[in-house]
Amino acid sequence: MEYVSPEGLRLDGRRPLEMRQLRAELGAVSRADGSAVFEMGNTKVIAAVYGPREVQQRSQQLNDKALIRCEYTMANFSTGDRMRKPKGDRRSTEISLVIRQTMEACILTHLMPRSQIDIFVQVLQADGGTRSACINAATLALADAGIPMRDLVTSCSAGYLNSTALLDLNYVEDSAGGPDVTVGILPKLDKVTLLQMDAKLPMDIFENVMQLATEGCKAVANYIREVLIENTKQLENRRGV
Amino acid sequence: MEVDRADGRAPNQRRPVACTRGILHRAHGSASWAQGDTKVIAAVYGPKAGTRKNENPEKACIEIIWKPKTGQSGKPEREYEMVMKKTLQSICLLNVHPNTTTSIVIQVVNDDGALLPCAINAACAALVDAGTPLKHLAIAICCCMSENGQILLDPSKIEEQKVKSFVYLVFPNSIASVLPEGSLKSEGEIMEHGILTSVTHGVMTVDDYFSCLKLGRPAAAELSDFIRNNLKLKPGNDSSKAA
Amino acid sequence: MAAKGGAAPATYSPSPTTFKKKRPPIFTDVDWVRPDGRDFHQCRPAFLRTGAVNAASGSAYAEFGNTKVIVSIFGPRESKKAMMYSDTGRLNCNVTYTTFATPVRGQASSDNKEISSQLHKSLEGAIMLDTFPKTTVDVFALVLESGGCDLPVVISCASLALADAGIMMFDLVAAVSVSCLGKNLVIDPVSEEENYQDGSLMITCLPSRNEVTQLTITGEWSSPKIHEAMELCLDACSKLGKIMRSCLKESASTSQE
Amino acid sequence: MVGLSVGEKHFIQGGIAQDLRTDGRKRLTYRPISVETGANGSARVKMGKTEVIASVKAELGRPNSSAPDKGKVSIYIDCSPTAAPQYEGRGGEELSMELSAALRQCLLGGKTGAGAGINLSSLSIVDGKVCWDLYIDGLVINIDGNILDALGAAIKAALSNTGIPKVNVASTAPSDEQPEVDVSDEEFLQFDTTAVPVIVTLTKVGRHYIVDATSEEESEMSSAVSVSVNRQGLICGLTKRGGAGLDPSVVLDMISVGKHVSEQLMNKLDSEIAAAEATMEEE
Amino acid sequence: MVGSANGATDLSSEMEVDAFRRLFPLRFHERHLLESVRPDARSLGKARETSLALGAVASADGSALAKIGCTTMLAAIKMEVMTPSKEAPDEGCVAIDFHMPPICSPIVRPGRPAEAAPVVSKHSGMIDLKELSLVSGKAAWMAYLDIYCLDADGALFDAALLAAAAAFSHLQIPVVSLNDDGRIVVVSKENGEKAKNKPVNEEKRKLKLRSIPFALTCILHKNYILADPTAEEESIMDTLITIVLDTSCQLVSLYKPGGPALAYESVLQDCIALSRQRVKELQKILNEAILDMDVD
Repeated sequence: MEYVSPEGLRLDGRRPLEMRQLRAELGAVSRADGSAVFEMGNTKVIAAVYGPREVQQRSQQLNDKALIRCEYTMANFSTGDRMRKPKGDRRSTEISLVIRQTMEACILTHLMPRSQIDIFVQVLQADGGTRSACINAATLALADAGIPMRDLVTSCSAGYLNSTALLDLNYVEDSAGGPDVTVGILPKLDKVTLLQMDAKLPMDIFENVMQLATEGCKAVANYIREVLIENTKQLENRRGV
Repeated sequence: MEVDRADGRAPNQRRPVACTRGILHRAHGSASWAQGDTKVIAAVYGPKAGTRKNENPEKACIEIIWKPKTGQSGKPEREYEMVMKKTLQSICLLNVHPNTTTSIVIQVVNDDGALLPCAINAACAALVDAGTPLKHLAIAICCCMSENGQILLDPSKIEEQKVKSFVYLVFPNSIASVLPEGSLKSEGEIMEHGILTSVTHGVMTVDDYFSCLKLGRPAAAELSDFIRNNLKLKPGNDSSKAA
Repeated sequence: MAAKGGAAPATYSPSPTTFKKKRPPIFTDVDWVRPDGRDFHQCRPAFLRTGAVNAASGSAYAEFGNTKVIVSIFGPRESKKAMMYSDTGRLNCNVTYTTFATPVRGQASSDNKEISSQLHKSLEGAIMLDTFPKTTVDVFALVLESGGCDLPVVISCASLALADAGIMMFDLVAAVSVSCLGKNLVIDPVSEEENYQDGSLMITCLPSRNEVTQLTITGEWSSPKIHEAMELCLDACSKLGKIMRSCLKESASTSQE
Repeated sequence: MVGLSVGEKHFIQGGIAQDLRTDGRKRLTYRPISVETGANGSARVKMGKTEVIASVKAELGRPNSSAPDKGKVSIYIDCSPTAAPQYEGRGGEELSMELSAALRQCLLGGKTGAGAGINLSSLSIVDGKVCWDLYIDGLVINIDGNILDALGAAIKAALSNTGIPKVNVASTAPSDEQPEVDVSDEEFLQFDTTAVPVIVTLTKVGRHYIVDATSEEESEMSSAVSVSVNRQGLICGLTKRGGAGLDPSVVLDMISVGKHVSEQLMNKLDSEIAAAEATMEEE
Repeated sequence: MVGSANGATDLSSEMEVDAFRRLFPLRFHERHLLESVRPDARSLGKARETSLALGAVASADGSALAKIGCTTMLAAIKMEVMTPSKEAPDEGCVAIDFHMPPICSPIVRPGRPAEAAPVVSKHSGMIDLKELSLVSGKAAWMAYLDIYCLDADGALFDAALLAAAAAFSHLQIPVVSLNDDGRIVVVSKENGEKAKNKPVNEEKRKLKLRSIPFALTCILHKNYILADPTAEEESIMDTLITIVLDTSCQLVSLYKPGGPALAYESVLQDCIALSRQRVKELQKILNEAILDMDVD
């Protein structure tokens, strides 16, 4: 199948190095301590953060740092075909773990010992790159909740199809079976916290693809920063500062 | 008459037995036990703190996890687990470690008849390897009644399917004691003549059952000697063989 | 059923239930006769007995026509370990069906949770939960045979079993349902009637306090019809309440002797 | 779920008794409702802070042998853990099940389908062979009371936004075989939602009952009755929550009040749905 | 309450007996055993009162309710049609399930399978599977036997086996015919005239039971043998032995899963003798129940 046309256009009309439309909104869930909606094209996720709060299960309590928990769920209607999977299937568990580990790396957990922070991520529409979208939404929600972090974590994916490196794969491109590199970075510190790939790729091409994904992460970081600054300004206005 | 078993054994002849202890590093005790082509690995973990609900916390609890060779465990496996649990519970000194659980994992490597007796023997060896305090050992053996009324010892899978009925018997092993002769007898019976566990399949006459007992007892005594010798060896040594 | 034919154990029931394609026309007529020959507003004879299960703290057996139910009560006893502290007692309800309860084997086992939660909702209003703080009362019901009106029978039987177990209650709980078939309201419907009903109304009430603890309606109803059906049910509930009361008195007097 | 002090409890109860609730509403006033319709067969409804999404998907299936001339409808509700941490893992299952059951009861009518909001016969394609299976999925994103009414409204909006593809049946198929069907990509039949009822939940606090209760108000309830009412003013289903018993006359009174309120809600919803669809078309 | 030797004087008032029973259950029972009597006034070798009711469930093809003391078992059979396997084209099948629903005992809670369950659902060869054949190679009966324990008070296997055997003797196989689609349908009275297809099993409405097995569970404790134990006795003295004999006194099963007491040959002989006696009793009870049913 042809994923990049001779004119250099992708199936959804993007250029290979073009990202999908980003949209983010803070405070989507009123009861949560922090929440955010994050959209990357047709992929749409909600993240809600509860905490820091008392540890619910005593046996899990950590005395030197906060306990971070994460749950990833997909709505039944999020995919093209209606699915009815039991909660907590392997894929969800794996992604929950990835998000948890990524967020744990940037939260200053040692400042909140003996407490618990829950991150719930709900996928409303899935069109490729849910992992990245979830991480971006979780970052925003954590920032909204005012949880101390080393830096924002942002994530983006890139792939390699038809001998072309493609930024931010959608569902059709993702299911083409080619390599899919998901990268998560701490943009200010310029450090990689997440790197996932489950296919073979020559070393030099991999470097290119990863470079592309990292650029994508930086773009997301810029957008997220804008959203946060905008939100802060609004809060200031409301307070009349 | 003797040669009508497929593998040329005499009716009262067991298959060769092999036992190796300490084959797993992470387990507290482990053993593999083979009788002919039937082979089972047993691993002992514990005692671990706490018992499950509905178990007596004043005693140690024993838990059997039976892993079949392929597939998921079903009804027969659960039945094996039950029988093994009750059998091993009665040879362990449960009062030594109250409110603990010892897990015994049985992995079937190959089933060629007499599977449950093989697993019980393996578990016994693994318990010794783990140093679990025991009253005595349990020696399990299988006898079956062939169509022509002959009693065969330690049947293979094919024989098990052909015969009309079979019996699994578990005896306590003979105790080498410093106590004076006779003090271990109760009611005038010799201890190793008592049955610890008996499970039968298929219809037989009462007399047949007692003939099975008669045949099984000396075989169990032989096995008992084999285990005793094997336990004297250092664990991890190469398997010794007994015919 | 036949559509399911796959590699799975391919057994099927030879009973002719699948062949009744059209609903029998008699139900829409004004003067049809109910399958068991009852009047529209006549309940099935009820047989109730307490103390059916020795191992339980309280139990009851109920038989309404072909609907046969056993309920056992255990407790008040220790709550499950995972439960948080609670200064009122907990009620735990569980309803199961036997595999042979329905005409087709194992058909009714799917919606146990729903029926269990209905049972819970109907009973919780009648029980003085603060008389057994920190503990749980388990209400386990087994439907031996399903012959229509399973839930109301389970509820009535459960309240009798609770009384037998000596759990403090404001009142017994009696439950009755009516089916709407065409223009007719029939009380205490059998399975066959339930399968062809246009609507149903179930009331569980505390007969001597004249209080409704649970009410469910399905199908399309006008207000006057709801009124009529409720009257019918409440009347039947108070009668059922009397039967339950006399059953309890009887068992109390025999145990004294 | 909601921790309130004694003072706050009194404030809520007192407000309700004086027909002036904490957010300034009267007893029988709804919070602002907003309806947003999305792509084919989906809608988002906000009632105050309560936010739910409903989606309708149609698949081809085989009708049940007991009702060969009818399609099938199933309703599943999920409570997202984003709404409250206790719905994490399997924690939301109980509430999800209860909501699903209540909605089925309120929307799908009796056993024969009388009073159903969705005409099951219209979902049939070939009697006994092919029909539409309608899957209605609801997702609760944010909870601030009165989820059932919001879900009912969202489902109504999603249904009115659902197009079911036109199906051509190959007429030559022999009677005992599964007929070949051709699902059209272009022609859609709009779903008729005039019969879909609305759900009104009356929550009893003290001696009075209120509509559209918030979480705080729900924590003070003794019992709640949800009535589903269609355009003709007929009751299509009723469920009760909460343990406390009610006098039969009170129940009847609540039903009549529910019927009265439902008219306003129905009109409000219809205009909101129309407005939402209009904005969709503009885009 | 301290000494056990002078227990008789301690146990003068009723409250104290109850307390003693709860605090020192083993001593309480051993005191009884010394006098060769059990707390429920039975002698050691005597079984509890046993009753049978056939046809307890109308929705099943065959059913029976068995009671041994307080232990209650309900067994019911539903017949369904299956295509027999290639290896045995003219044999039916029997599927046995044993259920411990939560109502039967305080230990069983919903969601966890009762430990005792798998042991009970063992197959006994009393039915000739060939009798369950309908059309060779095409259709055969699958008999689903479900046994529910309604009240668990010891000797569960004995009661379950009795209920199962009684359910099979109550079983009425429906008359069926082969319809045009190759499916088996019930010949009912209403559509009897239009059923042009001849019934395939008019003569085979009842199963011939070859020889019916009966079980007796005994407790071995020290040198005592207690027949038909209650749940209380089972929980205190935990060496159980279950012997199943059929009507011709063949041994169907001898099941002893471990336990601190060892079974010597003499003990086995004694148990078998008790079982022989019990088989006669149970056979009589079963025959009476069948006769009662025939009269009705």
